[in-house]
Amino acid sequence: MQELIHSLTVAPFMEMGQYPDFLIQVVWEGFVAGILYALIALGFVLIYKASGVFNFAQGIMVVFSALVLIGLHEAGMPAWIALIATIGVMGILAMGIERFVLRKLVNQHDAILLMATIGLTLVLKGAGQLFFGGETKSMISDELGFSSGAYDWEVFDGLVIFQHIDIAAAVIAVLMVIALSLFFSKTRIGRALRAVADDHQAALSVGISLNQIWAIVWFASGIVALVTGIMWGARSDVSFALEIIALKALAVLILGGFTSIAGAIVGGLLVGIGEKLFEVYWGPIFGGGVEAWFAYVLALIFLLFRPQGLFGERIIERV
Amino acid sequence: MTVTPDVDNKAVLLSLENVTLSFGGVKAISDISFNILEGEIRAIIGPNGAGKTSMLNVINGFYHPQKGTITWRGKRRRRMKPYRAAASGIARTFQNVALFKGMTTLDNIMAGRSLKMKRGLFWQMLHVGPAREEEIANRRHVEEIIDFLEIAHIRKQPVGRLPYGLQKRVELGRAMAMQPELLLLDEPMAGMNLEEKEDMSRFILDLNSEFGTTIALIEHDMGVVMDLADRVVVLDYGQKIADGTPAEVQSSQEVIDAYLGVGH
Amino acid sequence: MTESLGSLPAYLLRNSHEFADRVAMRHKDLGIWREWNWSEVADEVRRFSIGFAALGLKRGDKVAIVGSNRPKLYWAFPAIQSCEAIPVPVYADSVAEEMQFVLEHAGARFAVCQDQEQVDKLLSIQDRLPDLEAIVYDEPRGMREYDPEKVVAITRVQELGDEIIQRDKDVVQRWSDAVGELKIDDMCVILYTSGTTGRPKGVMLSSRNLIQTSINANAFDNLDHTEETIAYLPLAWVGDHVFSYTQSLVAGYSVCCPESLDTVTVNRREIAPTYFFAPPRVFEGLLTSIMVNMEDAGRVKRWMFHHFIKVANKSGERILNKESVNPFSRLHYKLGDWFVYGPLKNRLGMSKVRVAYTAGEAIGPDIFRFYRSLGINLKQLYGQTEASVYITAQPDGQIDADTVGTPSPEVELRIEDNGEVMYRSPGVFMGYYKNDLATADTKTPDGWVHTGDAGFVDDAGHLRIIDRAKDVGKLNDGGMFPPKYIENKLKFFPNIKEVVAFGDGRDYVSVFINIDLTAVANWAERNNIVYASYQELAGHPEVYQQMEEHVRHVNKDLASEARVASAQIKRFLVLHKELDADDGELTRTLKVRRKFVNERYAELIEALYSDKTEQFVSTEVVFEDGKTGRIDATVKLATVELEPVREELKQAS
Amino acid sequence: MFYREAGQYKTSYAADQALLPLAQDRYGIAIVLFTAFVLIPFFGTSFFLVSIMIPFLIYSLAAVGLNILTGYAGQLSLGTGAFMGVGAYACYKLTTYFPDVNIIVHILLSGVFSALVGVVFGLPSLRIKGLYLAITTLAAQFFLEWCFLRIRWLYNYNDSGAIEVPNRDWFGITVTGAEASPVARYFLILTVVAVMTLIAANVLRGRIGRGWMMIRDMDIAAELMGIRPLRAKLSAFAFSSYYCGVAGALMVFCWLGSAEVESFDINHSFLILFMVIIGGMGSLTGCFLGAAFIHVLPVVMRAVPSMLGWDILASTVEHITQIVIGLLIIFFLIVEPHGFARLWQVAKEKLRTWPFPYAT
Repeated sequence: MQELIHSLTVAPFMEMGQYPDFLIQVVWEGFVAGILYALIALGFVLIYKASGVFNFAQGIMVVFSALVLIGLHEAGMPAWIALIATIGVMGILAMGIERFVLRKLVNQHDAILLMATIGLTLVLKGAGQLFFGGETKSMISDELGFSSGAYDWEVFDGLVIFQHIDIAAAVIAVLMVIALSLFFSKTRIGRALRAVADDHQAALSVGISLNQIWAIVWFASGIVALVTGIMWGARSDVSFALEIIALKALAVLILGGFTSIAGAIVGGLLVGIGEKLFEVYWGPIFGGGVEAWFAYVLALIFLLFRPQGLFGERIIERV
Repeated sequence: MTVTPDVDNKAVLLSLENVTLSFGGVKAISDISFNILEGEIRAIIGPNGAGKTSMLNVINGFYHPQKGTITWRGKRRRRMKPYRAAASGIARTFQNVALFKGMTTLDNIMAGRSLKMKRGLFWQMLHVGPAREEEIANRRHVEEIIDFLEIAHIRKQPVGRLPYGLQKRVELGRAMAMQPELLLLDEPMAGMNLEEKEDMSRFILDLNSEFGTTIALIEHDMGVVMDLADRVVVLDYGQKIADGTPAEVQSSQEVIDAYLGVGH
Repeated sequence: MTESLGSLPAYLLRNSHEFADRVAMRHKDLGIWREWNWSEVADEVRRFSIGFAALGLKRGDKVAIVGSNRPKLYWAFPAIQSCEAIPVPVYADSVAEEMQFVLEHAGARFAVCQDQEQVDKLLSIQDRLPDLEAIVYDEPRGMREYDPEKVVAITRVQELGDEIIQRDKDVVQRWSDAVGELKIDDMCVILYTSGTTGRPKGVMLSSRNLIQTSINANAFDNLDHTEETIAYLPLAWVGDHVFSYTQSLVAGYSVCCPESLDTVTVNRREIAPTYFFAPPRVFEGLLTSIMVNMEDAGRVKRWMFHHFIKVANKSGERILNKESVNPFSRLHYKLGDWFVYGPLKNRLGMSKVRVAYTAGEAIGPDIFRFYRSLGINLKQLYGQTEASVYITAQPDGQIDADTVGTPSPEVELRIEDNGEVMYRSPGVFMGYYKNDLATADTKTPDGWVHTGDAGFVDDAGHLRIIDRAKDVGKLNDGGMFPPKYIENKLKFFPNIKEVVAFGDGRDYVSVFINIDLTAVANWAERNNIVYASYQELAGHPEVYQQMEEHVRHVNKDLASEARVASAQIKRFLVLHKELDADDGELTRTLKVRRKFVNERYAELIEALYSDKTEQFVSTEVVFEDGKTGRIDATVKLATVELEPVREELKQAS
Repeated sequence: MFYREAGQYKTSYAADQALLPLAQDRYGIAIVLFTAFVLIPFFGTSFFLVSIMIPFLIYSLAAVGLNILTGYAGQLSLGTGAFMGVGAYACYKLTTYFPDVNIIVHILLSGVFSALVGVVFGLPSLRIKGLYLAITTLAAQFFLEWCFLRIRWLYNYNDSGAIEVPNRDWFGITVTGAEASPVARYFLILTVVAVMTLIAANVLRGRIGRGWMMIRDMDIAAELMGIRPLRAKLSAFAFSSYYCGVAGALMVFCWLGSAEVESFDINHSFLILFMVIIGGMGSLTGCFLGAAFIHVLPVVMRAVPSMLGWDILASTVEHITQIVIGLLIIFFLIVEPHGFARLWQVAKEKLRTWPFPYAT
């Protein structure tokens, strides 16, 4: 018993202290994974903020966009053309979703909208497998100009390896967040998007219809999904298993709140780093594989103490 | 602060002393004391935002005042959950009808009998023996309420589709089904036409006289309040500005100011 | 002929032995149908009666019964009758003053009331009712604070009866003996006729009147103890008294009381009566609502409905009358029965109807045929309170929309020279209570009764009623003017609710028309016609245009009949307000008070006989809450071209 | 049209509150039961029993379980698959430890374990509502999946990581395992499903079920009527998970014969959720309609190309099926968010009011 308590409370920290280079490596790995979670969560937040739809299909959109890119390239398109074409596909998808799903479900209950996006998940999953096959594929990272090398950092008598692709992912994520922030604060459409979250009438006065706004946010989160897909695909493979992993973004959202971009990033990093540390230092005690549930259990525990999320306000129930 | 003396030697059912309730620094109710006597119809009036609904929420345990004491049947009441307040005999209706939309009129009123039904899972699963007897006994009680409120023709209709006036009536029925000692009615006649108001007033009076139910109600229609209430307490900006019989309250300068001054 | 028992309570006792376990009465109360079998009813009545006697009820006392169709009120009849006292049912919707007249005239010592509303009404006039000693009530709600000496619950009366039975075992036997000794020729009920003119008259009926009539009526339609019927018409009306009380007692069939008047349709569907009565108005109303509802149905369903109704029109009645119909039509009708008639009857709660009657007024031939074509054995009868209902009725298979049937069993019929129908039967009443003058006017010493209706017997032996005898007038050119005949022809159009015709002593016939709000409003809605009030809708040019078409149609009809060809309608107007019982324009049974209308709208009538095209009128009205006010309106007057009468017809007349 | 209600009156509350107050419904159910208990076992091929009826019934039972929680008590759950898994593993362990005890007892007992697990994961429902709760049930799903994989004791430490169902008899007839005949398994499942559905219907129309619906429709009002939110929600979790657990045990013992962690993955949770959505939230009939639709549609779609003589890859058909189901879900949410059950209800209402468009 004592041994168990020791291995839970003391041993992991001793290990961390003993091999700080390894700790840095673990944190970095977690950080990169966290960025990817954050990006998926960002897609959720965009849509939720503007339309109140809890988009369950965000995960599959990541897979789908990556598959489209690879598929188009395999069909003979040069990488950059394929990328632009994929953006086009995501745009068409966004318009289609707005036209044939959201517009018909306007004013419905949240849960119904959620379930509609679950239906959408099935459609995209089926379509992705139908057109591009169900097997695992590798991302065309070289063709897109990502170098596959690594940057080694000698520190604490050890070696920490930073894959170029991971660094690129971090940089691109940062750029993306900056771009989105600028988009929201500097452009007319962006301001309208922000307004729509608070007040539909106000948004309309800017001269953009609600339908357009929905199409735009879905397109935007489609692009976020594509970027996520490329990064993720470059780090590992493109497969439908990703869809399940993407569900972790839900846990991220709970930590960060459904409407906060900053929250999505902080939550993503928290989950990413937390689960890596937990897996590496505590996982063996439980027999490994704890990554699969860490995010959710963390979210659950968090919910019990702070149901409104990290950045949410306490809600006073009215009768 | 003096508490209004007992009228007609009626026992005090509920008394609030120096109750203060605030949300994040905003005082909804400040230092209010008043009581409700057994068997009376007590009206709580005041301009919008005067803290009337908060008052009811305090009484049935939905909000917990930061200061002050609540005494129920002579016993000082501790911080309690709404379901405990329900069990102790306090029922209520809501300003915006809060019916169970997915259920029929009958089921809604049956829902009001929840506390009267005890049979456990075993009998419920078989739906025979004690569970069924209990169900039937309560159904009978509910039918009497349906008869009382003259809503037999909508017995098996889902409440969501009923006109507003009837929904309010069903909600009263649901509260009646609890056989409460104290019934809190939050604007029972809001949004009703004259005829519906007359019906509702009749039900409230009959309910009070036939079953001796004590009633505390919030109402905007002063005519109705003057006709129904035995005593009236007037709130304004979370403070009590008058308390007494309808006639007394009506002639109080402060009340007149509150109503006219605020431009209500 | 079956040997009859001596009184109605005696039939109750017989049923309690013969049909002890069969259901005598049902009442939908608190959501379910409560049932009483005959022996339970007998027991309830016995306790009620013994208790009532203990309250002081004695031979010859009159007891008012006020309320709607509730078992306890039905039980009050035998309970009172077995004390040799006389029940006097009163229309429950009459206002206090009307009630006062009846109770005062009858000299009621007691009253049995349904609920607080009725008790309050009586208490409000108790100063003027010195004879009234106590009120017995059924529903306890709100009755807590009344004087327990003067206002007693029926349950309390029954407890009193119980206590007496507990103390004295023999009292039950004595009570049964007393019931056995009731005389068949004694008066057993007074029914006040609401009367189109003047004060109500109390029709005294003896046990023999009611029992013999009931035996005959049951035999005529083969009614027995297996029938089910639903009691929803006023207790004080002779029809309900006979259908729901005396015929039920004599045959032993069950009577079902609906939960409330709002739920009659639903309750009728639940019960599915086998024997059913409704005045023409009810059938008209049902048909209108069927048609209105079908308008909202989908295209296919509507097509199917209209198609099969056409089929029913063609062969339905012949099949019902058991005439020969070719197999293809029979099959086609069968299909219609599966898709339309059966479900329709199911919705109407008429799936099991063996015999349905309508009476009181003429029913539109199309309406009448509609129900018959669905396979509902709807028949007409002609009756009066003074005859214990039955004078004539249509035997199965001999149905014609224009007749009211052949004389009922044991009824003799004759037509006076002025066309008035007279009859003599075992059901003929004893006389009007405290009104020998009126009795003498109506009933000849040898037992013939003036019906007051003009009519004739056709070749097939069926009686046809034209109009009230005294209402049939003469136009200045000597032509006959049967107002009701004309009015009814117009009223058969679904968008016309009420018509009043004028012409007696005038140059030509003209009419007031009341539109049917439901039908016209529905039409207006579908044609995007905007209106703010009844008045505006009634005065709408398109409404006038429709009415003119109807009048032309009627004129064509009239022109083809020699005797009434000169009574074509030349001018008409659409009234700006609905004729209303509260304003005294209609009786409580919703018949027009002609004289009153004549006086009230004199200016309008005069205008109809001038060349004016509009006329201003101001009318005093009573609102639902009892307050009065005035309605002002300028009513448009319309003139219609008359149809040419064929020469040969002119000569024939 | 088929509903001829005239003359059906109730003289007692018991009759008025009966599950099937209309005679026509009673005949309908009698016909369904006769078909299920007599016609299908007599005429059904073993392919029909094994590939269609058995999974259909098991999924229906799981859908009933989820519907109790989501449709009746208003608590969205994405962990159905895992709760089914708990039942299956519990049943497996029970047969390992008590091989002599009747298998029926084990199957029914196994639900108790998933009920307990359900209660534990239901605890957050007191503070968490709606979508947030859905995410905590995801935690249950992934945590339990991990347990099924990593706790080797659960599958008796065998190398395959799968649970293998032993042959077990009931009244001398083999009902589980490889040797059990399809008919025997079918009867066992049918009986369990029929009885448990009846019990669910009873509970739902009584005090407990009403409490759930009160919480679902208006939780604040429910609390002010004396319903304890925690108790009501946890009992819904327990009851629901029990059903899922039994369904899971039946799935492994009477259908699949063996199972590993993939049999209870999140896709299963979604599958059952789709059944409930398409079938109709808050309707027991809907559970069966939804299960039939979602399960039978792929079977039919698989059969169609070969019948038409088309040469299409099985995987292609599967993907198309997926798209079709996804589109149908969206279609249903747009056209009739309350699923087949509402369609059935509307149709029934139409038949009752026939020839009129609505009741008068």
